[in-house]
Amino acid sequence: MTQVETDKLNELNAFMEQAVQNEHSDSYLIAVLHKVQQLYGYLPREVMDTVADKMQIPTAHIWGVATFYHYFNLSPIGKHTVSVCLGTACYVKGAEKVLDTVKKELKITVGQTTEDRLFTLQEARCLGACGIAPVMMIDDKIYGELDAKKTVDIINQYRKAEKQNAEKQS
Amino acid sequence: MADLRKDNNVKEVHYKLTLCDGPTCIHNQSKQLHQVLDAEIKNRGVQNVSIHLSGCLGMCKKGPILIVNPGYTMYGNVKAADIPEIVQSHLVEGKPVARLTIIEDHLYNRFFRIFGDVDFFGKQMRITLRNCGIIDPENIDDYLSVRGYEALAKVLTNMKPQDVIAEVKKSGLRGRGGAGFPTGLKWEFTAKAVNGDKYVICNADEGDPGAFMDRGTIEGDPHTVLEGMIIGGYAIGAKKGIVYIRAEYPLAIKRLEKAMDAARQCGFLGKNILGTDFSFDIEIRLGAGAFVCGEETALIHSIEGSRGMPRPRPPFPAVSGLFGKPTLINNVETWANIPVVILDGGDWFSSIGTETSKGTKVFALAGKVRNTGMVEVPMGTTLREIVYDIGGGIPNGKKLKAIQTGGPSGGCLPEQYLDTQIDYESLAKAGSIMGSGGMIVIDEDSCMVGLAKFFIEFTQDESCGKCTPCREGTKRMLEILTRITRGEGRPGDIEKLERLGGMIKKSSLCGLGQSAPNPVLSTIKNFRAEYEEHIHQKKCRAGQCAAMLSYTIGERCVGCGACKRVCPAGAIEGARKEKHVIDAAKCIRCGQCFDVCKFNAVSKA
Amino acid sequence: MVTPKDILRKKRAEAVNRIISKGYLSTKRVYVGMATCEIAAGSRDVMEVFRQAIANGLVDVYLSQKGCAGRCNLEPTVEVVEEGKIPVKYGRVTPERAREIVERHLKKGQVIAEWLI
Amino acid sequence: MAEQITIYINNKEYKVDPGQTIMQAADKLGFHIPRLCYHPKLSIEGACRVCIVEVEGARNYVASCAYPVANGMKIHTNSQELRQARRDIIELILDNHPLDCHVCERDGNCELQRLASSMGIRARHFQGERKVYDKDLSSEAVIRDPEKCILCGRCVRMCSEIQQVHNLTQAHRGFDTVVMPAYDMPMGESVCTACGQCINVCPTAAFLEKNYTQDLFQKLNDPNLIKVVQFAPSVRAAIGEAFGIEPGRNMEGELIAALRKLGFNYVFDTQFSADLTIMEEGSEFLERVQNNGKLPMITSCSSAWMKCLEQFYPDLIENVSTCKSPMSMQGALTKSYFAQKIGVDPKKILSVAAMCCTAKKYEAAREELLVDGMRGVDIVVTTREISWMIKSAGIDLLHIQPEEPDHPLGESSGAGAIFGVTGGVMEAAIRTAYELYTGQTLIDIELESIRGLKGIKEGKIDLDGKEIRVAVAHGLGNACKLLDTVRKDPERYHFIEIMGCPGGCIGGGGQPYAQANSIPLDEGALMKRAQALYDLDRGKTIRRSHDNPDVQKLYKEFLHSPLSKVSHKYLHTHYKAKLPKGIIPKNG
Repeated sequence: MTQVETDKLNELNAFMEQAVQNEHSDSYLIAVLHKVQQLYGYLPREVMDTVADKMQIPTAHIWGVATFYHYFNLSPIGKHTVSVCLGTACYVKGAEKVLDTVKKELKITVGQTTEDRLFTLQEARCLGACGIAPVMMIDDKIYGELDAKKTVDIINQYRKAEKQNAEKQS
Repeated sequence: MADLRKDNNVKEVHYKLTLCDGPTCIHNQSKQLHQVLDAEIKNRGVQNVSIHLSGCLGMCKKGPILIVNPGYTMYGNVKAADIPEIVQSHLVEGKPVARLTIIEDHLYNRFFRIFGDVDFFGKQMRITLRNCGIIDPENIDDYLSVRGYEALAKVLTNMKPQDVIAEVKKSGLRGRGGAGFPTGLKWEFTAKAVNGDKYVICNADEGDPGAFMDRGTIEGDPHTVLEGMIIGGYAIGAKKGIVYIRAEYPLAIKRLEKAMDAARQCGFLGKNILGTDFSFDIEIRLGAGAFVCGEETALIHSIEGSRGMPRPRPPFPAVSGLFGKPTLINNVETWANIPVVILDGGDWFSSIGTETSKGTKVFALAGKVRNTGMVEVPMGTTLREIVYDIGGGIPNGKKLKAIQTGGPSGGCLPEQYLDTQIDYESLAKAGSIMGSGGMIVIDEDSCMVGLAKFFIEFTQDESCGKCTPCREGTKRMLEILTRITRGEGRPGDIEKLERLGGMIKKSSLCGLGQSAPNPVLSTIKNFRAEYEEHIHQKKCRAGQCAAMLSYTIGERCVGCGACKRVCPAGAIEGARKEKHVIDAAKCIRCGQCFDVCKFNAVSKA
Repeated sequence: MVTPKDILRKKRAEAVNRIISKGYLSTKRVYVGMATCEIAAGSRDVMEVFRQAIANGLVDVYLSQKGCAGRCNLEPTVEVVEEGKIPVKYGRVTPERAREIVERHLKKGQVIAEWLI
Repeated sequence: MAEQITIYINNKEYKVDPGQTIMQAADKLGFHIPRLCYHPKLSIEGACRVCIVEVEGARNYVASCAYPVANGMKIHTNSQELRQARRDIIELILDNHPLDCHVCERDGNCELQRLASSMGIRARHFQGERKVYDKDLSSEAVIRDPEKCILCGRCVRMCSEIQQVHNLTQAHRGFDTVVMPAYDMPMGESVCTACGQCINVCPTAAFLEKNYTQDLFQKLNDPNLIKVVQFAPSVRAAIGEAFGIEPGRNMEGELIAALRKLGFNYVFDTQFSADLTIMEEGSEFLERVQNNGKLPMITSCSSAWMKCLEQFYPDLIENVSTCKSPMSMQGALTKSYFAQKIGVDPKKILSVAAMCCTAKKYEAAREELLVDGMRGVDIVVTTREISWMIKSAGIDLLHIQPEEPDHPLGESSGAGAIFGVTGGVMEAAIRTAYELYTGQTLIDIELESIRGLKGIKEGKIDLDGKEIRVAVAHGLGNACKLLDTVRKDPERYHFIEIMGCPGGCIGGGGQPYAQANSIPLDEGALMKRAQALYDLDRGKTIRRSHDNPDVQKLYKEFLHSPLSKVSHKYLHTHYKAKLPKGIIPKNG
């Protein structure tokens, strides 16, 4: 195990140790899974096993919870997460077209990750930027007043940045 | 000061005067005042002034009330004799008449900085949002300076728990999460239940697509929610509160955490609050992306660390809630009203609004309307006032088609319902619901079948899967709607939708399922013709259902080739500088040619 | 006996003093909207412009943040409250506009009317 | 008792007890409200919505399984609108269900099918996308077929509430909800104990035992094989139900005759090795008591319990008897003692077991139980499978001439018979241990304190002034509760019997499906099956295992004495901790 991995596990274990001391410790499962996702980007199976053991919660229960909530990723995600807002305000202003454009451009559907592991596509229900609808969010940054062309341009910016990064490193 | 406008390099200050036109003010000759004011302004030839009448501003003892904006200067007990001075000094010379101004002691509106933005704010009344956009939400000092935690101090100093409940009952406040259950009664039930520990929960799992009132409230004024909860805990005898909030709201979570830390440091949270023997603390629990967790039993399961699936009621959470203990659940907006109810009194609160619905309601106004945003209006305000006066009407010269309230649980009201008042009963009677506060304005470019499909898609996606009607029924409804929008609708489909919708409404386990068919049923009721056109004539009048569209290039085409380049299907032919043609067989109706044409030569039908 | 009300009164007085000590009584007060929606529209960069301006020597200005007042389509919003003058609210403020507001309004006292809401 | 209240059902007035649900009240009044996800032993789910009724004043229909009666309540169970809603709900379930009833194993035994028929569904209005999933065939014992699942949640509740194995969960959500083990791992690799109770409570065919009937039919036709079968005590007490008769009739003789007609050359009775188990286990217990061995000693007959032990209670492995289960003892002897006796190569023997159990399929394949690299039992079929084979072969079980089992592995005492009921092993063991220890015959051999369906039962026996405290648990959930006590207080008991299934083997996961209008694992039916075995015991002249002449002969000819070296080779084994680790949550 690398140092990074050990650190992650230690942090998670410390978090769980605190949780199990509380009354109704089972109820902290979702908080623990949030922590796992924060550390690993998704919920790896071995880590869920660790959680089960430490929290004394049956793995089936954890799996039921992990799959119920759409916030949790069950497989590794891409470097950038593209969330297209499908809130009503965005829908009325053409969010479907934005989503279709992204799908076509990345050749994946919602919930999938591109082959190069650069992008994961997700839908969002209202990002709270209704004033500049339709919007999408890439990682933490919100892009508003989108149309097909603007959407593609934005995605290409990320691709270009990645390419430049790669060139720099090599 | 006389040359203030010049100094400020403002072209012209446009003064907007708001005259309270509530019953008490009318009794105090506000009508006469209006005439005098009008005459005086004309007399002195003051330009750029408009007079607005507002509903009761809730300050009857000091009426008639006149508010001058920009600046939000409030004059109270205004008499006809005062008018000339106000007009000359304030409107002409730019110098407010200090002698006549009043500083209101009510919590709401005191620091209401609407400035020049009178159109948007003029008809609003801000109770929930009283501090939003006013104070620094990350600084408890700001909250304290606007009488923050004073309601809590009042409660702890001279109110017994039952007094608090009585005050809430008196206020007529009803749950702002959607169903409108009387808040005071809910408190009373929970207070009466005896079963060891009790819990107070703030439901901040706002999930309606297009609704962001709760986020706005917490981000703008987190302490008011905490203060409401602490008061609730005191009233029902709970020691612990939980805020269940969407993980998708990181900023709101951060501000809430910061507010809790500050409140703890100041002794508003934790052991022996404000030196009394009342102890109460609050914990944050995150949701993880499940709309159904807004339903209270599902929310409880989620806090307990399980799949957020609802369970049959009774028993109600007031009797057996979190960890099987009596639990009081209210949503963010409801909690934010509590400090106002306590400080300004239940009587005052119940003077605002209609017979059955008291106080104000926050809406997230969005869609095809000029001013989108978060608005708060007194109950009884009409939809027309919100859309046209506050929202500024429909942009781009389009026609209003419908107003959607209540999100995926609500309905679509067509134009003839524009004068419907905002209150629980009137909206329900019109065929929609109050809901948690989403309000989407829809213009003629939106297809109502498509909109119904959008909402069913949402509920289908968010259905927890526990009960048959919602899990299987909404799926079938979605399939039928999908085929209608694809031009594959069959005769009898509308009846099938109605039959399924009716059954799902009456048979589902929880509120999500019970209200899931509403957007479909209300659009069928109000826009049946559109459904029929889709099914029988294969026509979408809004031009939104791609499968029924055909794109053609008209005479305006100059042969620039932009459409040809953008077409992903290679369906456009034409030599340079000659009129282009679309091959309907190849066309995939993506609409990119339509979007890209600078000469409006592409038309869709 | 000291009542909760008494305790609160004292706390409020302290709070107000703290706010004042941070420069609340400056001639100009600037409030930048900093809710999710405002940040999405770019208010962080706007805030940064004002912060920089103060760091670079702009005096007599009290800078604070605020939540969302509800004006979504005009965000980010910036309010400037000036002692003795009519307070104004700017809409759709970009960093460029913010720099202009600093230069013209905060430094020279000229309200930029066309950007007002 | 609180005062009765008045309710109205379909406009008629009734007096009922307060504090019950509408369904409970209606049941007693003769209104059978249709239902699907409800099971009296499980928590209230309220999910299927089939049991909805109309309550005047309520905005929507309410689920009668969950809604309490109240004074003056006006209930309608059969209005036109309600009937249509209920029918539409069943129709919606059917629309997401494979249309292959005629080739489905539960054809004729399916609750959904019965409901659809009684609702009068004759047309399909809402057909659309149907879920498509692969069958999970990984387990030796239990097949999972999510396509057939209607998400009533009974299996999940059974697995977690009654059995406390927590292997199954509903995963994902909405239309995509699927019942599965953690990580969608194959059943065969999961913590599933193979108890088969999910099959018992499933209203459709979403859970089934792995079916070996075709394989068996084929082998029965192989002239080179010597076909030997054994059958468990509770098979005889329940198989009649599969042929439409009331629970509680002992079909031993008829079953033996039918098995011979199916083509078995030798029909042995597992009750024989139940007696043998008592000899070994009783001796082991006395040895532990006398030589300060590990106590409490826990029985090892139940195969679901053994898997549960390895995964959930590895710390208690030393406490468990080293005896194999009666089935495996019988299998081992069939291929050794019996093979020698008839002078054939054991490889030529086909050893079959007809069991009330699904977990025995798993047990038969266990490596720990191989003797000289050979399985003792080659094929295990459940009561359901064997009854289907009998029907399929055209044998009229109900009107067949009863026959006797074969020797040398067929004779049994009454003690062997009651193995099939919870408490039976303990009772049988005490009958023998008492005599082995004290040298005196136990007079009062029917131990009432450890009979019945109470989850955990306790008793005391005086062995020559030494007090022996015993406990009995049935159903893995009760077992877990009992074992948690043991972990905390190891001194509390000396001897513990654990059966994995509710009621013991009579409630096994391989028993006949509930008949129409009855409930799976209905206590009344279980008690009748139990009574059949108690009657069998009472009707026997030999009621103590050590008095079984065939057992005595076996020791004389082959094993020499209990716990001998030969015994150990054929009849004993050792267990070890297994992954994945099972977790029982603190609150149960």
